[in-house]
Amino acid sequence: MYSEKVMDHFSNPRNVGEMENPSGVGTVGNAKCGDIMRIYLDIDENSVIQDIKFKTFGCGAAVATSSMATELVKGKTVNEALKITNRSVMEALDGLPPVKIHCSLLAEEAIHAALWDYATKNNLVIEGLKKPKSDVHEEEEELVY
Amino acid sequence: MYSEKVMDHFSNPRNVGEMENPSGVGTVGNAKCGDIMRIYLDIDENSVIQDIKFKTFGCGAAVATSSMATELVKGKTVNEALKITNRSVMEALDGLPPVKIHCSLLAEEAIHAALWDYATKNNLVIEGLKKPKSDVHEEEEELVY
Amino acid sequence: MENKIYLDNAATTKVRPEVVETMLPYFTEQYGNPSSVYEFASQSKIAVDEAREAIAKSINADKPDIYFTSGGTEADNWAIVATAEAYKDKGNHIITSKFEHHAVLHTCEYLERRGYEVTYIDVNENGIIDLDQLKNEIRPTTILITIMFANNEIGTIQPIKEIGQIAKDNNVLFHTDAVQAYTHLDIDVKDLNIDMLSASAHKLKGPKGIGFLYIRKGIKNRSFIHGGAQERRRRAGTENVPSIMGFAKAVEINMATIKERTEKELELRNILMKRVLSEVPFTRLNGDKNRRLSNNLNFSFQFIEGESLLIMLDMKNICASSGSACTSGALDPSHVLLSIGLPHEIAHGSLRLTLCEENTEEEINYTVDMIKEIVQKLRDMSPLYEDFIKKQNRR
Amino acid sequence: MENKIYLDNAATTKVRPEVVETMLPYFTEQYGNPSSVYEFASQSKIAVDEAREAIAKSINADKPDIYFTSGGTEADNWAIVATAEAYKDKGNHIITSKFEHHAVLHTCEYLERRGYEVTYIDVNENGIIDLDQLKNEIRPTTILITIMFANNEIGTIQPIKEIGQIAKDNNVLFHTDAVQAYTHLDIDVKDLNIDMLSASAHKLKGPKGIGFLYIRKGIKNRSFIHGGAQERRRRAGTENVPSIMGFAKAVEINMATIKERTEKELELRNILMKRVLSEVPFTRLNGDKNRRLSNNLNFSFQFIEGESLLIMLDMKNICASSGSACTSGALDPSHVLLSIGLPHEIAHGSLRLTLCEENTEEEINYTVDMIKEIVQKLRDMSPLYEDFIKKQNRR
Ligand SMILES: Cc1ncc(COP(=O)(O)O)c(C=O)c1O
Ligand SMILES: Cc1ncc(COP(=O)(O)O)c(C=O)c1O
Repeated sequence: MYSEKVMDHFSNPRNVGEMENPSGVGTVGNAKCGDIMRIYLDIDENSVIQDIKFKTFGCGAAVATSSMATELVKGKTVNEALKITNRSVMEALDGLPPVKIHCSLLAEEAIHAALWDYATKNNLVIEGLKKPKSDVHEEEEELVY
Repeated sequence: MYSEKVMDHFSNPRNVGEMENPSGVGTVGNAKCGDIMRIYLDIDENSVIQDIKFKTFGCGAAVATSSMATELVKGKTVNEALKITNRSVMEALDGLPPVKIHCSLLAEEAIHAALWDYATKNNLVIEGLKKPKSDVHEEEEELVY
Repeated sequence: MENKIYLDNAATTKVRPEVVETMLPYFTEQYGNPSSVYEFASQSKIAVDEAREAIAKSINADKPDIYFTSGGTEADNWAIVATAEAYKDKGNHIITSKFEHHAVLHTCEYLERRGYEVTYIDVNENGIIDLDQLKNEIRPTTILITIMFANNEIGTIQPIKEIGQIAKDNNVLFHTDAVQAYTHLDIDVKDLNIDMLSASAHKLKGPKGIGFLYIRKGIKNRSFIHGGAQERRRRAGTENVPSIMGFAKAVEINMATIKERTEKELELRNILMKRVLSEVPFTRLNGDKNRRLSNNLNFSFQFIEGESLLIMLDMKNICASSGSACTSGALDPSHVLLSIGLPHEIAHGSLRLTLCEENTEEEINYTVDMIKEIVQKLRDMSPLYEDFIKKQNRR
Repeated sequence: MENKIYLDNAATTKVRPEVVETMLPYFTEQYGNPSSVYEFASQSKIAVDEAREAIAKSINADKPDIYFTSGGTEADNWAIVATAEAYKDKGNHIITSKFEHHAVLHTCEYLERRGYEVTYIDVNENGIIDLDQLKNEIRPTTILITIMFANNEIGTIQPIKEIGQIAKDNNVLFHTDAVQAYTHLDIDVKDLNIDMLSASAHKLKGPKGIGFLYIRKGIKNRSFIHGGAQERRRRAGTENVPSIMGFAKAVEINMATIKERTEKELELRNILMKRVLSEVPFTRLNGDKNRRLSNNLNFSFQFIEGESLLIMLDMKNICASSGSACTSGALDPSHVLLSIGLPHEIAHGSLRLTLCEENTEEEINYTVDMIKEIVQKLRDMSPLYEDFIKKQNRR
């Protein structure tokens, strides 16, 4: 079902953990739908993401996209991080099964939520960053009986 | 599908043939339904069936019941012959598959038809003998879809 | 002959040993349910996927358009019932032919009892449907044309491309029951404008109980069997993995050998045909002499009845089939033989021989010898023949 | 462990070697079509007849009341759709439960879209349907009650005898989906007042793609798949002879071993249950502890999600199943777990282990060890667990 890269990031997720006094933290998804992602960011005075940690409750794809997203974001500036979309994460993972695409959306959303928290705490306006929705759904395929 | 007795009478039918100047001849069934039976009777002055011949166009059961019916009838008096029903023929054959029961009716009917012909030719009234129908059907099982 | 001579390949076939070989591991080793998450089960999923691919290729279809079913009958039912339901806003009229398989006819009758209208197109004396009538019967409310690719009793091949074109020109869906034709003839669903196609594995040396329905992408087709999300949510029920694998293997072998098989079958069939027609008097061949499946022959022997003939052939170890009513317990003989205009009494005396490339010339010649002997024996017992001879002698 | 540990016997089972052995001759030797006239084919007919007899006996049914189908899903569809059609003059109301298999639920939904009314009875927290509600919901227009014998996810066994009595008292037909229960529990359709019963071979070490519907004589039931005259004209399509033979063999073995198998399963299951419940904190067992199939366990591990757990178990060579939405690509977790009142986030973290008598104690203990390790690993990664621990520490 999953690519080798997904399996690798799932079984050895990078940057799992918590952070004391993060610059920003964001939690998205909801337990009802089976996916929750939390991202902690440590951002320095040059807007560079020095460290990132995540925690995820969710399926294999959710864990792997969280892990990959943290890798892609770490060391980037805030503006660079904003350009990392769910597509970039999916590509970096060599793709996801169609029913799992919503997981990659969640990863993008979680980073944005953490950045929003950072911006709010520091009274910054980050161009292109919108207030995160708390929940990310995918359009469901029409069921034919 | 068929009992051994049916198969025996089918593969070695008794009394197949025609008869010159029979005392009575009866043909029943119709080609449309796939069954025609013809019985020739040679009846002596004591009302004893001295000889009997048949010809049948029809399935294995039709041939076998014709053959068995002729055996049961041969040497009997007309009144005895009248008592030979499709049940007696079936029993003598160790039974028939349900869809083939109409064949045994045909055999009974054919003998009756030949007897009727004999009675008509000789201006006799044989008690219990009715004018034969030309065609014998079985009630069809209701088809459920 | 000591060994059985099997000449009833249109009824069912002997499964190829390679096919059984292919199926075996899926019973006791790779038995996982393709819907499960773990690696072990995904092997089944991948296998089914490859089988679907191979089968799609064989009719030039796209892989996702092949839906496995429990056989040809289910595929026919599905195609017709689900189309009727999905397109009922457009209309309630279906066109089929008088000599379809019962899987199609009885399904149409079922729909008639539910308010649909069905037109049954005539078949000509050669066993080919009437294209002009087909064209004329199309109405604005026509939603489906379902005409078989090749007939199962007389083997005649229908003008599928023309039907496909007529359907397309009139914006009507076209389903074909290709159970008898599939892997015996080359089929290209795109070239032939086929929207839906039914097939069954046990007619092509694959296992019983597995078939498929091809549904061209874009067709609004509902599912027929509801439940789990298998077959892209259109056909519920745990996938029959071993049978699917066997089906694909049988298709693969048959497609690779289609030319040799056809040649061999034609060779044997022509010997059989020529000898029977020239050596058994009062005999006719049913169905067009040329536009028929290479393995099919259907004769009518006047004055005799088919079941008796079958049983006597059986005693000689020859397996064959008949359109006689008596074989089915009905009173009317085969609707197929009646559809081509045979009188009842002639239809009753029919014999279908469907061979395969594994039959031998020796078997064929023995069969003809036996037919000759048995037909004569039955005629000697037949009141119809007696009458005929007497009439001739009176002349 | 090097070898795969298969704990997903409710999804499908490994076919018994004796079953494959039984099937084999019907592919390449006795391959005749049971509907054919000749002796060779009547061997198939007799074989199918014997299989039907054996299966009928296993549920104390009469032989002609067993109709072979392509599996449990088709049997469920048939029972429900055909009853709805046959009894529509009496009424349009069907009663089922909230936690039926999709084969029943989606068929009921299909009928709802066609004007039928369906009541979905509640299930209590132990996974047993509410009998009082069932009684109260019966209306003069109720034509069918369809309630499963044992649930496929949580294994709970329903009060079938009581349901049968209620149905009988109210002159309503009773169908039960016994796919999970058949040959695992003793079933007597007469004693239990069951009018129709669905079963499937691949859940009992028989082949995939074969099942049956029992229809008590006297019930006005139409056919669902139309065509040839097979199965007493009620289920068209060439009989799947090898699979029918394999099915009967599997049933025979299972019925003969039901006692030992159950004992062995209970022994293993109880080890597994006790260890998991005592060694993994924040864990619950779903479904009644006693009124459940001897081979079924269903746990919810708080704070984690089921698919992740499955994949990690898979990496340790353990095959299991989950009621997590993510395993099916849906957003909502299993309707079964929601029906017994589990909150979504708990339902997502569920694990179904269904063993068989061939599992070993060693496998079971290894599985528990792995569950412990993996659950902890996933909790360490879970934001829900993090929040929970923080909250506890604040107290
Ligand atoms: C309770 C229940 N009903 C029906 C089915 C469907 O059976 P099948 O896969 O044979 O169609 C299953 C299994 O998938 C089941 O567990
Ligand atoms: C033309 C045709 N259609 C449909 C069928 C039914 O196929 P199956 O036996 O696989 O259900 C058959 C064979 O019986 C057939 O010959």
